[in-house]
Amino acid sequence: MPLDVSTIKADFPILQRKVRHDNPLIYLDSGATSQKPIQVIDAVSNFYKNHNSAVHRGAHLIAEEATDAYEGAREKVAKFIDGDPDEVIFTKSATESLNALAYSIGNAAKGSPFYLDENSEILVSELEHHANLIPWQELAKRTGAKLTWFEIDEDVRLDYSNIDQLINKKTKIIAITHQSNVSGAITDLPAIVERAKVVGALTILDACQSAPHMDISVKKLGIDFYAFSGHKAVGPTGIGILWGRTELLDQLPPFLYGGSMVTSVTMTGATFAKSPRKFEAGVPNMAGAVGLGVALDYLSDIGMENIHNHEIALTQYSLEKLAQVEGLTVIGPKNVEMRGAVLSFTVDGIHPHDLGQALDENGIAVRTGHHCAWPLMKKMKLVATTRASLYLYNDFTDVDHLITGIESAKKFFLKSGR
Amino acid sequence: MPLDVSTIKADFPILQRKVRHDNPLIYLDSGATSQKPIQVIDAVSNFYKNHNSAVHRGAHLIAEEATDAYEGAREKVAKFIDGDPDEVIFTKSATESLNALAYSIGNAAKGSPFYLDENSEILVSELEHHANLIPWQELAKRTGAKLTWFEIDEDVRLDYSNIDQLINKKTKIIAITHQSNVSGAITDLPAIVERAKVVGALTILDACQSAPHMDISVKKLGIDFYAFSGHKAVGPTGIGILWGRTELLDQLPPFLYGGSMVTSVTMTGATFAKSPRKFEAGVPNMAGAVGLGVALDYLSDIGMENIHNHEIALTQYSLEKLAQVEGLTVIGPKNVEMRGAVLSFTVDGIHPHDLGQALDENGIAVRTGHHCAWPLMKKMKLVATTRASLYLYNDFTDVDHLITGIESAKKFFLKSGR
Amino acid sequence: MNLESLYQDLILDHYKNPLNKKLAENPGISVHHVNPSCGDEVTLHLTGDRSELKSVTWDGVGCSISQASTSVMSDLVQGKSPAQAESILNSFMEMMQSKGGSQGDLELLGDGVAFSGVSKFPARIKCALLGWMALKDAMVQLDLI
Amino acid sequence: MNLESLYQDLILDHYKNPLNKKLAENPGISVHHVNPSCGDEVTLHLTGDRSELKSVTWDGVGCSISQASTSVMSDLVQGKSPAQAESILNSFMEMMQSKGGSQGDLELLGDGVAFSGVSKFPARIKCALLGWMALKDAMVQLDLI
Ligand SMILES: Cc1ncc(COP(=O)(O)O)c(C=O)c1O
Ligand SMILES: Cc1ncc(COP(=O)(O)O)c(C=O)c1O
Repeated sequence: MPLDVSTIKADFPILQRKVRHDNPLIYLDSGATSQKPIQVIDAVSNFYKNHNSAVHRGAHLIAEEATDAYEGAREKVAKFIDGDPDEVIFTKSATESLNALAYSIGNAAKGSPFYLDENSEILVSELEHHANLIPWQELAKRTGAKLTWFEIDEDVRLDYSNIDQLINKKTKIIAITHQSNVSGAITDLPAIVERAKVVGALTILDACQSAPHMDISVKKLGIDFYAFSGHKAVGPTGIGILWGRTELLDQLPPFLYGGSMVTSVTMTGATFAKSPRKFEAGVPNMAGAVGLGVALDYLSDIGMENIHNHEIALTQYSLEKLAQVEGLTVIGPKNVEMRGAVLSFTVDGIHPHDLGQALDENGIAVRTGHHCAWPLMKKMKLVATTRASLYLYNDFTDVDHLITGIESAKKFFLKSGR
Repeated sequence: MPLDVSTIKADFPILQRKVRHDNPLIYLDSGATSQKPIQVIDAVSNFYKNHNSAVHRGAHLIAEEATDAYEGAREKVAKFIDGDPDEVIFTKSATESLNALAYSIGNAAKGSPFYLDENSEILVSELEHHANLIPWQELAKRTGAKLTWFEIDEDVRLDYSNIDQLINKKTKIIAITHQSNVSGAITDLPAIVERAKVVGALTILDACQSAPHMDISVKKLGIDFYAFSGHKAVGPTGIGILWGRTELLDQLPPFLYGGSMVTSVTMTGATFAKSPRKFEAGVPNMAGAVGLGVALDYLSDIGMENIHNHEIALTQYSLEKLAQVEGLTVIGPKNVEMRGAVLSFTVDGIHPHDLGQALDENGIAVRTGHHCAWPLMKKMKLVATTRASLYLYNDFTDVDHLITGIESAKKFFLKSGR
Repeated sequence: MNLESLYQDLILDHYKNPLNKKLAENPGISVHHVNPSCGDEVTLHLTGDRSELKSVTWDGVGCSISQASTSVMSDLVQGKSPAQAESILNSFMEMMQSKGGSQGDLELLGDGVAFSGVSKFPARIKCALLGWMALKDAMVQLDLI
Repeated sequence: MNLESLYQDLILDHYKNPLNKKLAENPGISVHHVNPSCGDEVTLHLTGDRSELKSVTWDGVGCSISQASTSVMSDLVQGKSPAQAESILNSFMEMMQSKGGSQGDLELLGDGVAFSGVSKFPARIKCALLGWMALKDAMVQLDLI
């Protein structure tokens, strides 16, 4: 079913805003963070106005209501990703989810399936966002494990040609992005998961750029851990998800220690509850979780399938239009096969920062820079790109504005005599 | 200046709510989490409706606005605690702040002032909340350091009699609560800080129960690190503070790794920015930070001095009234000397859980249980207590309701024939 | 709902005068369960075989709900077969999960139906189940179910 | 504010035809600065003593603002005393922090006043300062200021 984008746009207060020179805001930076529909904003307010209380703690009515709301949100997340509620851990962000995993794995004692040493390998890729790279670099340093990585091909996809060498008997952990936040390339997961199972490696998916944009079942993917951020999925800031398979969470040591995650405590030691409690020390971001639950409902009501198809259509259109801009080079796949709505490009003679500024003057918000994927940029011998990333509230007209904006920036910066 | 509590109450939407049997909500559980004034709720909504964007990333207008709002909140926090903005790190909670410190210290290499080994001691106390106990237990285990602790006296205060033995040349870290969340006892910091300086130990303050309730200057306290949670200070959920002295933050390794905290990244390693960026990987809880800024302004406008005096008056009144209830024992200091508005007690013959339930029937929200201070409860040979904790929006009538509620619970549970 | 219907006299009676609250020596199995959110504890001693739960005794500290429920439980399953005990347990758990919807099966639960009101208070369901969970654990460990 | 007043012709000219953008060999000091939020880089070579900055050359990649600003800077401080260079630098920084309030000191800054519009764009101030920060660092390392 095609999306009714004008109705959707109307749900997002910020999209009614005027920006520079009274231009309407054309928001093409959802890869960095998404905007929020009024339903989510109101859910957060409503929690504070009516049900705010510390979950799992009080014996009073609003504590019960807060707990119901918070655990209800967990069930919504579980349904959204096709997992079990007890497998859903609320974190503050995907960054925390991935670091939490790296630290928890680092906390594992010898004999644990998570234990790493000099004979272990941790596999990432050149496409990774810093959040799914540096935690593993540091874990490798702490444990003596070796960090290895997939390289990229000319389409800025993973190069799978040496997959059988990369995923070998020493490979204990494969931490990989589901969709690149630079090139938009979608990872060929079946190939990786299948090979990972052969050698018994754990698969960890950075789903920041995929979970908000496509219908995903963690069960069908066959992966072991899964991380994404609420704020990129029309949810509040400060809430993220770590999902893991029950058998693994049972064996995984905790990450943060504190209240509500213990079964007993003495001055010298503690024993820990089961997931998800074990991984949620302290008073959590209750309003954030509740808002995320409503956000995922909002997406599901529209339909992830529909959202994905809409984005593919937009991407197709964008790729065609961008190809017609002289001097513009798209960084990433040139067609919509296994590719999301993240469009990075460079324009000859205009630095991305300057292009971004010129677009901003027309109310068009894009991102410029290395997109927290610095090793990838260096590999591509680029300092920066301009990135337009699209979502359910964008339409074809937004893309037209982008193209017009680029053309007028070219006129300004490349006018003869300069 | 005495507080105008009825005006303050009117700012808090949830306090207009009716709960069980149409009773007005009497909220005496601010030690667990505080309620939020409409100013804070609206600030969060307004951020989402008008300025939401990824901070420090975009080159467009709303990204600039979001960055201004977020960094403005940091300045407000700095002002509130009398620190420098660059010393203020946004976390998700005090629990994260304290764990972050423990992990960062654990990441320190030999030669660093933070390095711990078998010859080091980490000093805590029997009063600690699990959040300021278990992270240090685990750090001690990882590094071989020895965990030592202050015991308590009959008033459930720290026993300082052996302070010179406890704080000795091996003591590298002193992590201590500023105010007990069980007994309300306020720690005699000058004694500890003075002695810590003699031996060169770092002082880390768990200010969860003090920062929201009194005028604090981290500079005047002379401590090294300071942690508290926004949600206990009329702020949003999912936002906490870690403050540290610049010289120390400069030398402290990062905790979470990811975007926006680096100065360079290759596939094999990264170098890190200065504080606060070094400690804030990933897209942060922007709306939460902005809301916390407004929350601290709200408190400051009323005046921390005034709030503190109000709470002392309430505590004085409560202690007098509670002393008149037969069979009731207050756990903690019986007067308001160096004591906050946290009132734990037991009632002969009524289990705290049952008392809490009976109070809830009358709309009175208290907390029951071990209050995440299990070792303390065991030391006092208690399974649980009932805890009423007061804040700026509570008045003398609220205390009267509590007393009436306890008396009627006694009638119900202790009636003859039972 | 009011206090009287949550705390029925029967619950308060069991709380005041609990049954089987004296640990038998040399049990077939001893288990210790804690409710980590409030600190309530129960130790359960069970002796029995596949045909009969011969002795169910316990000790513990906790609120009236947890103590009375354990008392009622110990009385109900004493002398029953493990299979019967399990169906009583399942029936009790069902009632607890009913959010106030079920009055409980009087035939199976006897005095246990007095706890039906607890199911409306999510925070107290764990209290009511503490002793029952200990029983289940003990039966599993003895390989009776 | 519009694009023309941010990107004055002078800025675009320096961007197209940067001055001193060729690293001198055997400098007194070589420093390398990066803007980690966008990846822009500058390498600065400085030769000089307490009386004079004899040679200020550079290389780098980045946006028009960072490149033009470095170009203007290299031209401005060449041949100046370290103290003079420092007062130019301070004047430039002050203008940058003025949030659009200052037009800049034409006498001290010369072409540098073309960057006054940048101070209204918080995200771009770091671009304009990249080369200047490298200069400061180089002077400090050479113990000139
Ligand atoms: C003294 C003390 N320390 C630490 C904490 C933990 O705070 P949070 O759960 O907000 O991280 C609390 C509150 O629960 C507390 O009262
Ligand atoms: C692919 C990818 N991974 C990880 C992250 C980090 O997400 P966050 O900053 O929300 O923790 C992002 C977003 O910035 C991303 O695009």
